[in-house]
Amino acid sequence: MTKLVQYPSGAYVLERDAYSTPVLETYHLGIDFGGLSAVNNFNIIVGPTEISGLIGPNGAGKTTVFNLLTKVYQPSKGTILVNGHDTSKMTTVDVNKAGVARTFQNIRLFEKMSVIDNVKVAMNNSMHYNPLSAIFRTPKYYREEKRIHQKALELLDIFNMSDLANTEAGSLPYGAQRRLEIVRALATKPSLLLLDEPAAGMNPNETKELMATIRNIRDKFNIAIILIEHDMSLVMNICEGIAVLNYGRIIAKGTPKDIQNNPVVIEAYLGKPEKED
Amino acid sequence: MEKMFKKIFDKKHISRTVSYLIVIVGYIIIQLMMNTVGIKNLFKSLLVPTCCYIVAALSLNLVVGVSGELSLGHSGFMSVGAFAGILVSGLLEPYLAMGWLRLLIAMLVGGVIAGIVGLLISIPVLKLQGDYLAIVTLAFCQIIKSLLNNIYLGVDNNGLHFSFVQNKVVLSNGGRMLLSGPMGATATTRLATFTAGFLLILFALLIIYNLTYSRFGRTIMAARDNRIAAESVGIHIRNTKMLAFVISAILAGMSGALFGLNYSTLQPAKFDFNLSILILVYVVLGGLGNMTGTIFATIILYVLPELLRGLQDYRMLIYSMILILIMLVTNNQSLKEKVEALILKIKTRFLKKGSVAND
Amino acid sequence: MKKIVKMLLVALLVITALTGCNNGGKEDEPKTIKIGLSGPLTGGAAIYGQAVKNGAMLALAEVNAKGGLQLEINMQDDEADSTKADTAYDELLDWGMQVSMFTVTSGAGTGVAPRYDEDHIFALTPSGSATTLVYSDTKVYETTFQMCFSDPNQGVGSADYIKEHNLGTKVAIIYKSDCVYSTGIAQKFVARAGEIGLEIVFQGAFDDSSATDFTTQLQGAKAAGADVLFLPIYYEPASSILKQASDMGYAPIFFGVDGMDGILTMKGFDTSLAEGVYLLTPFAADATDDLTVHFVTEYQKAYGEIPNQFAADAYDVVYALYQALTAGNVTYDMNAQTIADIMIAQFTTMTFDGVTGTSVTWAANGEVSKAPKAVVIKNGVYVNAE
Amino acid sequence: MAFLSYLINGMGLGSVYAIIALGYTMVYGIAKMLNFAHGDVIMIGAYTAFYCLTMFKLSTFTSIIISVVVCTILGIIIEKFAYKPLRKASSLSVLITAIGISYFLQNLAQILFGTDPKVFPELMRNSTFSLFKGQLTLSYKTLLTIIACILIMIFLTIFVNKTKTGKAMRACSQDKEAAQLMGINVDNTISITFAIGSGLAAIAAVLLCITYSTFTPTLGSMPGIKAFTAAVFGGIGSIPGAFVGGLLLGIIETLTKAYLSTQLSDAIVFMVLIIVLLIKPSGLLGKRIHEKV
Repeated sequence: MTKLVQYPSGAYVLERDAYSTPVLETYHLGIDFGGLSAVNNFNIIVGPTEISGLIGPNGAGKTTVFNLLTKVYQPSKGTILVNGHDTSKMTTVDVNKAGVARTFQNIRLFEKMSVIDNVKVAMNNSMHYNPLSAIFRTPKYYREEKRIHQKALELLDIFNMSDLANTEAGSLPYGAQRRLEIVRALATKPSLLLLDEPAAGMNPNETKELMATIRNIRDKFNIAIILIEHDMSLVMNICEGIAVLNYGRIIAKGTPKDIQNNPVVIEAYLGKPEKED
Repeated sequence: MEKMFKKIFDKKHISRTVSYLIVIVGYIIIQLMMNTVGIKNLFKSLLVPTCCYIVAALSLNLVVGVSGELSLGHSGFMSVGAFAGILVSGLLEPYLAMGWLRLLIAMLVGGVIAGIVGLLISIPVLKLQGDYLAIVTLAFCQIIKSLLNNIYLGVDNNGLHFSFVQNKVVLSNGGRMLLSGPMGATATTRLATFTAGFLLILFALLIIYNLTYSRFGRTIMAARDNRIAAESVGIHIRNTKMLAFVISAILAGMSGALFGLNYSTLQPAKFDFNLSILILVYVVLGGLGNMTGTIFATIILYVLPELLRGLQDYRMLIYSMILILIMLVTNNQSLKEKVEALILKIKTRFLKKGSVAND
Repeated sequence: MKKIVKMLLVALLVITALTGCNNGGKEDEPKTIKIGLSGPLTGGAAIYGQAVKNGAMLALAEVNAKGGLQLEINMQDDEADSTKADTAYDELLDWGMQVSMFTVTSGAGTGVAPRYDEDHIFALTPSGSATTLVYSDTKVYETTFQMCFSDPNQGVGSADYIKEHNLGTKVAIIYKSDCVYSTGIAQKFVARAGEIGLEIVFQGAFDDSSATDFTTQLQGAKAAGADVLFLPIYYEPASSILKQASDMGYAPIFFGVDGMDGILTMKGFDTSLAEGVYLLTPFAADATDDLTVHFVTEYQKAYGEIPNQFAADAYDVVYALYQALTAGNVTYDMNAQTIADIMIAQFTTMTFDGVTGTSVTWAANGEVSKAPKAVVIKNGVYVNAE
Repeated sequence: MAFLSYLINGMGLGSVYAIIALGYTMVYGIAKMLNFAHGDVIMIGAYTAFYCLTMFKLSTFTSIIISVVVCTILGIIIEKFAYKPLRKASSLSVLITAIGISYFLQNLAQILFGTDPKVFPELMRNSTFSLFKGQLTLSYKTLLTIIACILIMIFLTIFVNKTKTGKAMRACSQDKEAAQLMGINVDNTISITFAIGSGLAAIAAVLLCITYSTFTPTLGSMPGIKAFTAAVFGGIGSIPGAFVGGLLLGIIETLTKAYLSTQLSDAIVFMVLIIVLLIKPSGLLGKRIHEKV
């Protein structure tokens, strides 16, 4: 079903994305922590509608890659382009404005705020009224608040969460918290969504549901998604391109099929064959 | 109409409605009493300071409770507001006879100047986090006190005369010293009234609530709850916190101006670290982010010891114990559970007895 | 909602409990003249407050024993702080004060002076020596008077004394910059020194937050070669200065003013350090006139120590008030404002003889005409320096 | 010559700051909390020594030992009852609690001992000597303070680097969980740190009192805040940093008083704190720590 084409640089993208600007390009990306190189020479290109997976054993540096892409860490070397724009001078906030949104491995919601307020926070940058307008409650304030309220409800509705709108985010069940984090990320209108272990702690049914949701998101919002995941069935099912990371380096890239049969990957995950029992 | 009524009393806004109500009802009762039975001078003299402390505590709660940053320098902003207000009122005195208008202008100017100082301070302060941020606000408070301690300002027919560190101001006949260094302002015309204090509380509540229930309030709280997540959804943490910090400084400045114009003499040393802590205690006891609680806490903790002057020696001791206990109970799970169980026990016993009595 | 109603009710109860006592319920016929007083009973200036209290109570007992007009004194603690003095003033108003002994310290008095003036209540301070207690830059407070000589007088008097008696040629000053009293005297001293040709080689200041470490100032004075160190400050920091000066082997002639009084009674202070210290005071306990002998013996009997000038001033204040109240035919039921008018008329015309001076008169602005005297500490007691 | 004597006095003052700063820096290094009550432990130390000397007429040495013991116990008690339950709480809550403790001690002392200043008994009499033909007079007290500070520094550096407990402390300061896994009793280690810091506070108290001669219940608050500034200046968590920071701050303060203005010295000291925090938040000798996400 999926077919990759090769760029002149050597990187692969989906055929359908081949003629549009990639949403993400990284070249020789790397970071050192006190001399230890956690990520090194990380090169990927992601097309505007691709669902790709980033896998690798624990401690391979997957989350560090996300932190580099969102500028939580400043890269020691290399370049990141988002929609063709260089992000070297950007902060986390700027990167989000440029179109990258993410979730976190250990859920980071605004726990003491309601579900809908969590979403509204993410929509903040698309609201236009100033503090004076808020303090003196001008018509503009009411207009904007009403508009954003409507939009937030609509977005929650897509994920069947509109009836939870006024619940405190911290008191939601685990699965709903994960979903809310995705909704919140989507509320910033990203062109690239980074999901850090979205299926962690979910049962098989929930995971199945999640898969449908992720596909749904791509189709509905027309965006690219990169996900970090340990659940291989999920990765192999929905990802169109996969990169495997070990010791901070990409050891394999390709379609799910390529990866499944790649001996290097198998070795990284299971160790050298002769050491097996 | 019904919709409006619903909105006022719905769950989300009930605490807001209650705080407005308390302030208004309290004002009406006290006014009525003043005009009918009369109240003690001692109590009367506490009215304006109480209002000032309430506003100061409310504004500090915006920073500590809503924004989640510990500021130990709140008295610094009150100080700036107070002396700016006293200066403005003193300068306008020969030209503007209407006391209330002078007071209003003084409070506005006090607020604006404190806001500007707050803005300038927030630039370095908000680069830091946690303990370091707290200690730097404390440092700024000390610096403000030190600087005000060294300003000598007088006015006479030839205009303003200013000197720094040493009093070199020489005034011609009929001149007045507005600020005399560590001795501060002397012979200020007292303009502050209880009504002004009441209106200032309403104004502070209006600003704080309206800000909290707006996109700015949401981002401020988001930045408090999870800094990294907030950044990841495009919230500029520093700008957000700065807004809370500056608005808080403005309100503190206004309360300071009112405070300053309530006494004929005021020294910069009055606005010391102790005052910051006092206000912090009101905020913590009232509940972080809880404005109604802050109003109650301030009234109880400030007015009661003043009225029972025998308690005054023990006031700070009691405050500090309250501070420690509240922090321990609210932050330690096992202690929290124990206390909750105890409250439940008392409640059930109390209720049982009550129902028996009713039978 | 119920909770809120409950809370409101409690608040209401509290408020009602604290009001209405002012004009409700006619009390019995008053049988005393109520005299208010506020001063530091705790804190760093407590010795002054205690001395004033002792002196006043001694005089009160004597006056009341005469069987004439009966007086009553209510003393509130103000910790020598202007805001606390403000509250103390309100407390005294609620008590029904008719005449006042004002405040003990200048700092506290400066804040309430305009209130005495506005409310038109007569106040005579025993020891608040700053001019700000009797007039401001723009107006004279009609109802406030002083029993002690004023700060300018002390500054001028000290400079003159040092010059006339040739105590030294190079003078250094250490003063407390956040104290009206201290800066007031220091400024006048410097101005007077300029007029009479006394060389001032060093001026050091400190404030409340730096009132423990004086080594830098002392070193400055020493480096400037000062042989007289003028200390227009209270006894508490002065004791530290004497100590720290001795530690660094600096021994100029120390010259204090009335605030230095009390240093000998300071607990734990090594009085040998104060040996040879000069100070200005209107009162010398070793004087031999009848009044002083009577006062000192009675005071010693009552409190077991030799009175200082604060006690003496307070003793005089009560007698002066008594003299004026009697002469003005003041009755118990008069209100404070009526009494104030009578007292102002009395004080601006009468002459008073007390332990701190004879033929004392007052100017219309409230300042007293008294000449400060210098004493020197020898063997732990004040000795007339003349 | 005046400059030299200011400099030496500044070093004396700085040595006291350094000893107090040690308490801050060690506790901050391990418990990651600002022990605001440290200054008030100093005050308790001063009162203990004072009453031992005056009321019980004990010898100087015994008094100091008792004072050290009292402060050590006090430090441990404070840690056990107020800070330990908050090990997992936000830094805001811990700091507010610490401020609460500070005020509690200060006000308790005001009620127990009164607000009137106490005069500390003379421990060293006529203790000056002259150098350069009498041009430079120094007091033994200043020298004693500086020497005491240097000795404490040497002792602590050896303690932290060579002993088992010291090594445990360093391990805890880097990673508490890892240290626990390696069999280190983290709670005990934190208690020991508090104990050492508080014991040093008692020594600082005596040194403060013999130089200033009078003291009140607020004795510790200003030196406390300034010593914290010194600890930050030198780099929090670093023992030599506390020494360097303390000395520099003491010298800056004294020279400001001498050549600029007494009234502005506080402003300048705090300015130093702010500038250091902004330009080099890790201090002169501190290390930078990465935030985990």
